Amino acid sequence: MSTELFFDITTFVLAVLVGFEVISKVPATLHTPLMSGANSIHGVVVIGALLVTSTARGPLGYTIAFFAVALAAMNVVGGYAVTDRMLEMFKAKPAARPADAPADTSGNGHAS
Amino acid sequence: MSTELFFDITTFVLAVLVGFEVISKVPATLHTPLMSGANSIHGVVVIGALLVTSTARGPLGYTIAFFAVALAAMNVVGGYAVTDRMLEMFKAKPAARPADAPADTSGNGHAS
Amino acid sequence: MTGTETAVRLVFLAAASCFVIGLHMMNSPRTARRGNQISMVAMACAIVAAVVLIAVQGQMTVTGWIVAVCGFVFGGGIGLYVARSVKMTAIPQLVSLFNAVGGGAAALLAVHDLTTGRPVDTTVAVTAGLDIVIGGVTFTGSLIAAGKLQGIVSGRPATIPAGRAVNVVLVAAFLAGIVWLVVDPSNRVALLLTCAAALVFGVTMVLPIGGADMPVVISLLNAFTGIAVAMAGFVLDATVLIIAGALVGASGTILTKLMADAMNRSIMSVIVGGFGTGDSTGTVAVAGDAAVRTVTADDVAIQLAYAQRVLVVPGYGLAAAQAQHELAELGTILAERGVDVGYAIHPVAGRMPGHMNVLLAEANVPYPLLKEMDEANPLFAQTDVALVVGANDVTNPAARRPGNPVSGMPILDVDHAKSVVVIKRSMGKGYAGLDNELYTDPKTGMLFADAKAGLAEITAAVKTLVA
Amino acid sequence: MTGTETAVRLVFLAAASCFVIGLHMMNSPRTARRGNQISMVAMACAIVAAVVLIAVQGQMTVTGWIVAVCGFVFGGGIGLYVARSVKMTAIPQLVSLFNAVGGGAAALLAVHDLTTGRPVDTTVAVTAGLDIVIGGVTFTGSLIAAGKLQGIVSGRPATIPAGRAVNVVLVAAFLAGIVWLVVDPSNRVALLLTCAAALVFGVTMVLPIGGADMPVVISLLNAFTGIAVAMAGFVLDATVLIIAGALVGASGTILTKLMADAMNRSIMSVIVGGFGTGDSTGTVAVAGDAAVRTVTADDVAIQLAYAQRVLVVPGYGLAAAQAQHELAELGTILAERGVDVGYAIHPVAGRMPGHMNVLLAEANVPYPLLKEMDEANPLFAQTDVALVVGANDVTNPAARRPGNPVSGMPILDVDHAKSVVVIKRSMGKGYAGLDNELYTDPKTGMLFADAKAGLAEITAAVKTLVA
Ligand SMILES: NC(=O)c1ccc[n+]([C@@H]2O[C@H](COP(=O)([O-])OP(=O)(O)OC[C@H]3O[C@@H](n4cnc5c(N)ncnc54)[C@H](OP(=O)(O)O)[C@@H]3O)[C@@H](O)[C@H]2O)c1
Ligand SMILES: NC(=O)c1ccc[n+]([C@@H]2O[C@H](COP(=O)([O-])OP(=O)(O)OC[C@H]3O[C@@H](n4cnc5c(N)ncnc54)[C@H](OP(=O)(O)O)[C@@H]3O)[C@@H](O)[C@H]2O)c1
Repeated sequence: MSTELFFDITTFVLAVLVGFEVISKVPATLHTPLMSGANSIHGVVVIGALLVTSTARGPLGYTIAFFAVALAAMNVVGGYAVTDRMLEMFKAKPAARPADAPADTSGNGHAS
Repeated sequence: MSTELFFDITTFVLAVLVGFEVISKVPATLHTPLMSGANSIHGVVVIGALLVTSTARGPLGYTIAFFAVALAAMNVVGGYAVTDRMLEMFKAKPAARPADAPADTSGNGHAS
Repeated sequence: MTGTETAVRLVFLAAASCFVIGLHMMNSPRTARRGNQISMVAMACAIVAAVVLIAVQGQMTVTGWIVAVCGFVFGGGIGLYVARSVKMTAIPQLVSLFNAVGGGAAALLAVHDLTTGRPVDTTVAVTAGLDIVIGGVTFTGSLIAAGKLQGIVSGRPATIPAGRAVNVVLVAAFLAGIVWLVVDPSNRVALLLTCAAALVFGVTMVLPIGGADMPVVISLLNAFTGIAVAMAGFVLDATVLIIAGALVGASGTILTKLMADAMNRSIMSVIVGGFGTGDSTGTVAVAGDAAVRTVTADDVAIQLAYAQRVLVVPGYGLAAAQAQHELAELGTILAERGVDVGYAIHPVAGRMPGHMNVLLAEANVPYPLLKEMDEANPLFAQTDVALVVGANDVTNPAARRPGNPVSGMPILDVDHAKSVVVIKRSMGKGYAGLDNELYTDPKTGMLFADAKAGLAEITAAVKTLVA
Repeated sequence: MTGTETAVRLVFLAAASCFVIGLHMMNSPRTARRGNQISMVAMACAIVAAVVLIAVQGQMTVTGWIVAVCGFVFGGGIGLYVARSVKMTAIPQLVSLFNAVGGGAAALLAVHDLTTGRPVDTTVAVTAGLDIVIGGVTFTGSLIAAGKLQGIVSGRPATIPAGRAVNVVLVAAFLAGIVWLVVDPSNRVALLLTCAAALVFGVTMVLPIGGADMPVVISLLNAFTGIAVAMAGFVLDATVLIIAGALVGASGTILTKLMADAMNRSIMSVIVGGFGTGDSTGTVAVAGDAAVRTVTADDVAIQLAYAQRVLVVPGYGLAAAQAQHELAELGTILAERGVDVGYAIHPVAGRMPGHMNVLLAEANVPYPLLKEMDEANPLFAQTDVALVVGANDVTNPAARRPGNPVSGMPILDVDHAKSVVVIKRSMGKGYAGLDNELYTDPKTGMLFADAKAGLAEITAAVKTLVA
């Protein structure tokens, strides 16, 4: 086995271990944002696409490179944007619509 | 920077991340066993000591190698043994000493 | 390594660490947004570093630069536009779409590597083959999953004739393709065989799974994409791809398990498929069941308007009917009358985790009115009317008994309320395909209507009461 | 890499992964023991693989083999013997001892590398220097910590004259040593300077810290050893040392923080020292305080024998007096009389987490009688006698008020019991150095005695009652 391959395998195994450990007990509301966040991270494939483009030659090569970059860019840009949008709703917005507030402040008051 | 050094740094960083993530909310009773367990793991230094012994030459070299191996072996053997001993007490022993049991089974019965 | 290369690689390593930190922070609602932002900034730095590296290496042709820039602007632009403009409720299918393109990009990298004609060693051939297969399966599989959620592809589990046999043949085909590629990496037929088998397998794998299981499937395919990207990292010897890909592969797997657990399924049973049929739009049983008490919108309006406390229990039907705005309006009117209105949110109500939160947030329901299950359950005993809107399984008392598909799932204690009103179209079953004895409870009144129409009627009726 | 080397390296990688899995499993009591065993087996495999590698490489001289075998048998034998024979209560100092030898071994590896006379590059010189410093500090620091806990070194925080200045000089010395080693790696004076400064610094760092803070210090030094081992891995280019060392370094840091949190301290305040003085053996105040009601062993015996429920609250004094067997005997006798005896265990009672559990397990107190704090607190209201044995801070109602060193620490609600008996030697303060108003509570009787003697007297008195 070449040293590079061993290096790559070691890196892979350690990253898998990190991945297994990094997710702990997550509230169900965060499942979708977390999935989307992980989704954006594999958008890192855009770096691979750029590297490939730098070695691309000829029409076939450029075509493949173009689609690789475009798809990867869509993944990475869209992924982060949509995750951020989802996570916006976790800002507690206590005074968001004061018109609705009475129902809240009256809390347990009305209870039987 | 040499490729080996970069490899070593990558490995180090990833292992640090694993280490940070692997400990989660641990009950206080497990703190000491966990410390002792981690202690045994750094007994892996015994492998380093053996590697060093294989390159040792001359009285100084052998002396250092001897102490390195001996200290490291003490760490690794003693560490695992004592951790295991500590963890024995986590076996639930419901019928350990039946003589004492009445106090337990009478549970809430006596309460005012 | 040259100085630039060293610097760039260290940036990559730092970025990878930030991805981990970002994911870690996304475990808790308080830090989640910040975590995603850290990850985003790290990604931007890594991309810039990659561009610098490529510029310094000077291998990129002018055409290459043009292709790269056009590709990035084109793909990134579409991604950004869609991410900004899509409705909140369509987010799961969007994530699936981004999965598809990520997997597709990863597969293309391997295809490119095998078609340049450079000598390819065994490791590269093997990982390229795996990359193409996993990436290809993810590409079509995710597109089908997105289509099912969007309603383009039928949500019903489609039975493929001789499905099992077809799948076995496809798996054999892409495995043979990988072996062939290892033996003769430049063989175009081998490459086409592998690609084709993987792409078709993605379709036949996801098609037989019910639409309701799609969130779990999407999460699983997300993990697949991670692995495909890691394989691409092996092919290109790019450490940052290996780390980030493996990270997503592993964390995605854990997340898939958590999601399946939360809805009381196992990953295996999801993939084997067949369950989740209740998601179909057809009505299963007819309304005129003897023991059922039906009510009219006017009855309900009076009940609600003179209640002291109302707890709304939204479910999948609310999302299906897109009735969140009508619900929010009703809530506001009742609150203005002094009724204490709250929303009891079951963690797996709807078809994706957090579905109800997203939905109600979109309709601007004030966040403090949303009660998590643990908080809501004790309140039911003091609730005058529990208004169940298109929810079924999450209210089914059968979950308290063993021996049925929802056994053991924690439910909302709707049956503890003083009276219950259920708005749904029929006596149709929910996701788990079970009858719900709540509907035959004497204190329950059934309002058979589409959620949107039903709520609008009630609101109108309440308004006349006030006037 | 040759075939053997590849195989051995893969074994190392698998072993490192098993260390992670083992640690993960040690997070929960149910799987902890299995986790440690997995880690142990993995370590054994890694050591065997290393031996195979060395044998195949054929570099080891015959003398080398003899040295290695003798060293291993000698060190391993001592380690095994001590681990098996030491008393449960002495385990923290033993862990500290194993820390010391681990750190020492790591430092020796670097010393060896610098003394072989081979050319040494900058990376090796830097990491070797760091290895020596961190390993050296850990070596002496851990020995002092062990000595403090064992009572060989005074537990009192020793004030070193001009301590701060001394520490600054020492740090400057070892930093200079590292720089010198980078410039001239084979310089023996530089090596000696670095070693000496590090070893002395270990002493001056730990000596001023009170004995009671030692568990936190030991945990911190444990993390240090991990880093030292990782540095040794850089020096020897041994990946398995880097991974395992970094793993311990990071997880040890998190664990140190958890431990400090559990006892309401910050890591910084521990290192700065000065707190934790209450651990001293001297008596601080005298017994004859006006408001205090003293009782005799006979009084206590009657109270206990005719109680329906007794909750024992053990604390550091029980460990200090080694009175666990006497306590267990008293418990058994009372239980035989039909008294409902339980033990309320505060999570940080004693001087190490789980101290009381270890102690009472050693005395064979049945596990189900041990009540965790959350379980015990509601019981006090129905308890006739709360018997406090050498506990102080964990019962101090001052914790419920802000503005003092124990503020915010959850305590055992001993003051809710119908009556309280406290066995301690004097009105002396506990770890946090606070007066305890529980002692002046009218329903509290103080039995001023060493815990061992006091308990024995009470037991004897109960026996005469029974006879
Ligand atoms: N949240 C997640 O992450 C997730 C993901 C996958 C699966 N699941 C599963 O999905 C279920 C969720 O429970 P749930 O109570 O929310 O939903 P449910 O049990 O699936 O029931 C939904 C009900 O809504 C009614 N409905 C459908 N369209 C409607 C419309 N337009 N107007 C009014 N009513 C309509 C249906 O009855 P009619 O046909 O009679 O109208 C149906 O019984 C659980 O079993 C959960 O395990 C959840
Ligand atoms: N558990 C841990 O991990 C850990 C680690 C470090 C620090 N701490 C801290 O240690 C404290 C533990 O509280 P604690 O209530 O167990 O102990 P404590 O507050 O330290 O009090 C111990 C008491 O035992 C008495 N004592 C000492 N020797 C005795 C003997 N031979 N016979 C009878 N009594 C004796 C002392 O009073 P006299 O001198 O009057 O006899 C002293 O007041 C907490 O503040 C905690 O934060 C805990």
